[in-house]
Amino acid sequence: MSLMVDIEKKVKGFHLKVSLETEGDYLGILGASGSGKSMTLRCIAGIETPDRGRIILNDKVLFDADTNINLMPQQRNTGYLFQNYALFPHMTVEENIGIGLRLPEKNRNEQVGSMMEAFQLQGLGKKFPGQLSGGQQQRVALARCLVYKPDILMLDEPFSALDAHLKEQLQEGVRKLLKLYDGDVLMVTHSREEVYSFCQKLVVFEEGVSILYGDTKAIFKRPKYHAVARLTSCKNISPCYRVSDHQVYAMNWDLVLTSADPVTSAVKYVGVRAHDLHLVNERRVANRDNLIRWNMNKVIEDVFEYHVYLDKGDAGKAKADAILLCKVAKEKWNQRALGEEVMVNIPREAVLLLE
Amino acid sequence: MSLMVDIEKKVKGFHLKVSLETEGDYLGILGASGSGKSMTLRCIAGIETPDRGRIILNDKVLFDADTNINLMPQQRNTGYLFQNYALFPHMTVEENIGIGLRLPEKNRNEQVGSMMEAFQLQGLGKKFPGQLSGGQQQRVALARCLVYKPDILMLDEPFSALDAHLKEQLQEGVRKLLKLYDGDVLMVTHSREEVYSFCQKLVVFEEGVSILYGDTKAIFKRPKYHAVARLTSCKNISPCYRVSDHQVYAMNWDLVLTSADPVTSAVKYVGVRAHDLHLVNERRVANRDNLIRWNMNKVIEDVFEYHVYLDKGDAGKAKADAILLCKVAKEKWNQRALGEEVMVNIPREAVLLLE
Amino acid sequence: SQEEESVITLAAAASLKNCLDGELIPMFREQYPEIQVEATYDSSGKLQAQIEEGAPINVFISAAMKQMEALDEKELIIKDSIKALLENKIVLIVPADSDTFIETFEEIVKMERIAVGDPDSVPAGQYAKEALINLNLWEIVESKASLGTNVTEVLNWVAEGSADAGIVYSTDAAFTDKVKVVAEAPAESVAQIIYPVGIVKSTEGEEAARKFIVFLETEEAKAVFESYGFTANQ
Amino acid sequence: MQLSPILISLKTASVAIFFTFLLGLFAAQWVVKIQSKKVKMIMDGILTLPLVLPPTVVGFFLLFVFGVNRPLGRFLLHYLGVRIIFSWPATVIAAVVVSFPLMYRSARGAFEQVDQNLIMAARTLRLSERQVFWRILMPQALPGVVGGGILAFARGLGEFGATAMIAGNIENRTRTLPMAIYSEVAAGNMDTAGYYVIIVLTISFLVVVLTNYVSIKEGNHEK
Amino acid sequence: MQLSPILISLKTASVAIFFTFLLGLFAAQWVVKIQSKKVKMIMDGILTLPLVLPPTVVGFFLLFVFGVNRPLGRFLLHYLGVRIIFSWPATVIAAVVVSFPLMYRSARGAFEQVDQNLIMAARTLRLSERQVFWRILMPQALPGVVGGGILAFARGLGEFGATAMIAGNIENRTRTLPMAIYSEVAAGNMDTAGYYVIIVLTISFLVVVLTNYVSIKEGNHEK
Ligand SMILES: Nc1ncnc2c1ncn2[C@@H]1O[C@H](COP(=O)(O)OP(=O)(O)OP(=O)(O)O)[C@@H](O)[C@H]1O
Ligand SMILES: Nc1ncnc2c1ncn2[C@@H]1O[C@H](COP(=O)(O)OP(=O)(O)OP(=O)(O)O)[C@@H](O)[C@H]1O
Ligand code: MOO
Ligand SMILES: [Mg+2]
Ligand SMILES: [Mg+2]
Repeated sequence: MSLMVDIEKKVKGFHLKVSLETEGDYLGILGASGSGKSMTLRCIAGIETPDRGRIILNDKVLFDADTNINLMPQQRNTGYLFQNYALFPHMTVEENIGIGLRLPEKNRNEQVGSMMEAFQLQGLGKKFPGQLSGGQQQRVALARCLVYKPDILMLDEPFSALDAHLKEQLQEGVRKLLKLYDGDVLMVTHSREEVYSFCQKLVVFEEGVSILYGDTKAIFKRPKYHAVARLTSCKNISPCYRVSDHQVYAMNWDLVLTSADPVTSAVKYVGVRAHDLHLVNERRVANRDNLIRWNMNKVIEDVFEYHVYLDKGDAGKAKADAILLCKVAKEKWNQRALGEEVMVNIPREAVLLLE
Repeated sequence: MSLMVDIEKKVKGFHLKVSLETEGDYLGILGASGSGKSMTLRCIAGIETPDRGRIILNDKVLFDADTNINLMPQQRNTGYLFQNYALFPHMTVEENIGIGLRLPEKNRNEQVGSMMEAFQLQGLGKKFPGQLSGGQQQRVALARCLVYKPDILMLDEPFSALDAHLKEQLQEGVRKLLKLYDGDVLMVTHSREEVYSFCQKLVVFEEGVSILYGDTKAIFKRPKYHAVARLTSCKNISPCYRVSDHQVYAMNWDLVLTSADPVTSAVKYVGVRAHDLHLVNERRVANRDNLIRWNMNKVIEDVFEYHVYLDKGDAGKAKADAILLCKVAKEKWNQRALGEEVMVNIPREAVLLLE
Repeated sequence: SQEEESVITLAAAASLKNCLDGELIPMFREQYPEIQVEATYDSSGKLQAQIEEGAPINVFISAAMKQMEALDEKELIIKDSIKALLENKIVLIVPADSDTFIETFEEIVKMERIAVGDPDSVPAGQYAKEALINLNLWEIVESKASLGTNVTEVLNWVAEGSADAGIVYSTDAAFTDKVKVVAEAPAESVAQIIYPVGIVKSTEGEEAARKFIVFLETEEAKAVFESYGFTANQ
Repeated sequence: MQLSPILISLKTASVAIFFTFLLGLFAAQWVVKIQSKKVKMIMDGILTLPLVLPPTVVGFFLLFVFGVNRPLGRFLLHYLGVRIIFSWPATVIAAVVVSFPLMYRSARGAFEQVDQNLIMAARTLRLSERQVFWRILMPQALPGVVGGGILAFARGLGEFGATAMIAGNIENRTRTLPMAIYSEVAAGNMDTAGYYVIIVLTISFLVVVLTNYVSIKEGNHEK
Repeated sequence: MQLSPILISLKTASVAIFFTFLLGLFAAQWVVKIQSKKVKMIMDGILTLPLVLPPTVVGFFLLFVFGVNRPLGRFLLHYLGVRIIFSWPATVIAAVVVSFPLMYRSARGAFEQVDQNLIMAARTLRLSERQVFWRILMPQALPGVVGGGILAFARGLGEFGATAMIAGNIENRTRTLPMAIYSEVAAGNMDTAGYYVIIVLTISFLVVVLTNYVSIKEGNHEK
């Protein structure tokens, strides 16, 4: 089970340049809106034709510009969940799901039925897509892809239109279904949690170029690039310069931060995730690296945590990018010593050095 | 600024029955997939016609079945963000945004320009929707709605297709833009965080019926219904029966839980949010209510926390619904006394009594 | 006598439809039950083209010699079978309720809107043109004439008052009482208008075709033709 | 070969397509909007009728409508001093009537294929019904509408039977190209007829190509 | 009034619409697929031609194609023993040729309006090109295609000029309704002609209504 993509494609005002590889792992694709994620999937599915390069799936050459190979979408055996679903409006849910199954009617009905069950679509079989809600449509589209057992499954934001409860149920369901077949899975998603829990591997796109590829957890730990840090929702990022082998000066915050990783000359930014700013009690701090005592700028309540915005408090209203965001569990926040000043500590490991 | 909706509508196999009211607050709409959220918005916008009832916006009767009033969509001055965007494929981004602005060209261009800026669409003005990525399309649709300053803005999952970073930026942007105009806002969303931070008021739908309406924070605190608890992502829910005025027996977990609220006869379920299971150290527990010592079933790593599944460990493999999910910050989890057994405590306030 | 069944196809000018379909063919069938007659009616020019292209036609009755001669030149007609069958006349007609008072053929030039068959394609128009040329009126008429693509058009234009006057066959004028005949073309102005009949070559039903032509020349057939406004050729 | 039939035909076909286009579009959108399915079907049947009758028969009907002894014809003649029969406008009327069903039907099919969501979205964006029609429905239905327009233009250019009946065949006035072709063919002047045919074909070919060109340019947003 | 023209016309129109429908559809999808814009426009021009010529002229062309002394006609006669001219199949040929452009153009417009994403989705779902055509493209383009079919049927039913030319006007064999109408009118029998006209109108009306009914039922998933 392997996929190798190394393609280039130019369209008006956009240049796609992607190279990625998987070996049976689930590969997450993360990238800003408009960075070419969907286009990449479309190239693999055979809906768009790259200008150059190669696409190889399980030793089958799907596309090779050099030898002029360009398989029809039908021959590629890829499953592609369109971002806008692309359900057939004139077919019922059942027909949509079963359309390409070349099986005797009875078997087909069985398979379609079990898919409908897996995706909680019971009772909707006779409805037309126009009569379904957004989330129902998405589930039908997902079921339609999966019923074929394609060699590779490409999901373009498969869970984006679902409510929290259903999303978890379906993620669980899809995970189970996916276990039954050992193809590759590519998944475009904007959800950090989804990537983290679904995909062992991750590729990050920036403006058409696949800038980073690797192990998901490793990438979250060391995003390496400014763009990657942002996409994995690192809230606090500042330009910086090198102070010593393990220290940088963060310009926006006027702070020297100590890092676990060595500071190379490529490092231009430093980032800290909001969850990595730990509220501490001065008396009980073991590690005094990156200990900051700043002012509370504002506090916004979320379901289980407070979003605490900190500023240096020195010059009245602080500039927007001079603010540090810190997410604190409610419990912890309520236990803190009251007062305008807040003390936080950033572990060395949480100081992200970015290029 | 007020909206009053009290309508009924039957379509094949679905019965919508909604009543809600706002007074200038932002109203969030939460509901399972297919529960009638979009249909409600469509009724307000005038795209669908209810069978019965009334819709009144700022003292203007938009619809009244009794007096046969049914304003054209054009006369309603509502802004509706379609779930599938409904951009005009034959118009450029600029044209899409400016299409209904009846202003001299110069002013129109200005307004369109400032909208494009607010939604980070610079440089895409001359592109057609078919040339945009999913997220770009969504932003254009959002800009197109907002540029009119409608009396009410109805957003059908406005941020669902955006990457984490852009989502936050746009949420911030929309929040700012919304401050400039004092109309009502209705927002359908599946994101707990979005509802919590955007909407003061919340209405919850279940199978076409608006079952709960009230203050967002209050609803999160006391979801009241099983469905509401699920939609606000309460992970642990079990049927229960009353033991005493402040105690219930949770059947799935074989546990007696003490609650802060009095147990009425309507209570049928009990729920506990995964974040409300606090990891404790036996020696330092003040409150011994709802103290549980269970076995670790499995641990899944998320970005900042571990999802710890607990079971009673008494009978080999526990049944799926006899498991309690507990979300623990990594830091905290790592500090715990190692061992197979985990001790958690559930504050009385966190025991949700549900009907 | 149980003779072999045969079918002949008759192609005739459209103006003959009523008397052939209505009377003569049934009469013929009575006498020769073994011969079936299928008839097609259209403008003579079209029929000519169809015969040239090999349409399976046995008997051709044209509304003018021109078409028959053309076919004969191409040796598509059995030479000795060509006979002048009928004679027709061209007449000047005006709407029945017309209050314009004209009495002679020459007075046609007084009319504002004149309907004539297209001389290029409609035999009646050809004759009308010939007559008018001989009367030195064609140039005047041509400038204000609408040239009908078939006789029916010309007739209806006059019947509806769209044209103030028109030139058609006398047999056509008899179809409707919405037009009245004002005058016949002066005898010296136009050649005899002959409807010739001929047998198309290389067809199987020659014998039956001859029988049919013989029948058309019988006195009883002539009587029928005359009742429709034709003059049987002597 | 003469020039006048060419000019007359061009003039007739252009003016006719103008009316046919508008009438067809409006009839189509009107029928699409009719709620009652029965009324819809009946209207559709009626509007398609001119197509099934041989043009000559349509010509007869028109002759009976506009004839100077018929109410409408008389009215036009006596009160407005307009005599339709045998006049150039008659060629336009014939062409419009005969080509109308083509435009109407094509436009109707095209309109019905347009995504209703877009129409709805336009309404909520406060576009008037007229704007919805011209700025959303029309552009979206463009391929079908253009197709209908081409059909109607071509049909108008080739119209012969009905034209002959009500407009006559008067040189320099109502003799259109098809009429000229017919005359020449019937007279056996195949050469002249051939030239005319080539001209008709060229004109319609140019129009088809031009229209395609324009609508392909218009439609280039769909990749 | 006789029954045979009605039966012949019904038979001719039905058989003709069968061929026209298929030919039109395939021509349309073939042209839609052509990559080169130039070739596309030229093909489009050619396929639309039969519409711009007066049917009589089309008839002449057909006569020249199928004439027994012409290559095709001779081939058919000598090798297959089929003489097209003046036979019933000739009525079908005439109707098909004349109504073809209507079907082709309508279908083309309808196909071009179909959302390309659906086609792509079908391909990734491994539907063969044929299935894509029949199960996705066709149903999606249904309103336009049905519209074209109705146009073509009606046109075939009303076809007269070309039919008269190659099929003749033989009772019980090739005399279709329009031809019967023409003959009766030419013979001055306005009453009989009127009856035939009513019958033509009724048939086409029924067909239009029926087709609408069927396609409305088919299309009832779009609310
Ligand atoms: N046909 C086209 N012509 C020109 N530009 C195009 C075309 N199709 C896509 N683009 C551009 O290519 C870029 C990548 O688009 P793509 O749909 O792959 O983005 P994406 O990464 O999927 O984004 P999203 O997360 O918003 O869906 C976008 O900037 C878009 O504007
Ligand atoms: N035209 C219709 N005919 C029949 N049923 C319909 C029709 N339109 C919608 N429905 C049904 O109405 C219900 C509500 O649909 P709606 O689009 O309002 O859901 P929703 O709450 O917006 O869901 P989602 O979050 O998935 O978008 C669904 O069950 C759907 O199947
Ligand atoms: O049918 Mo004719 O040959 O025009 O009189
Ligand atoms: Mg995308
Ligand atoms: Mg919805």
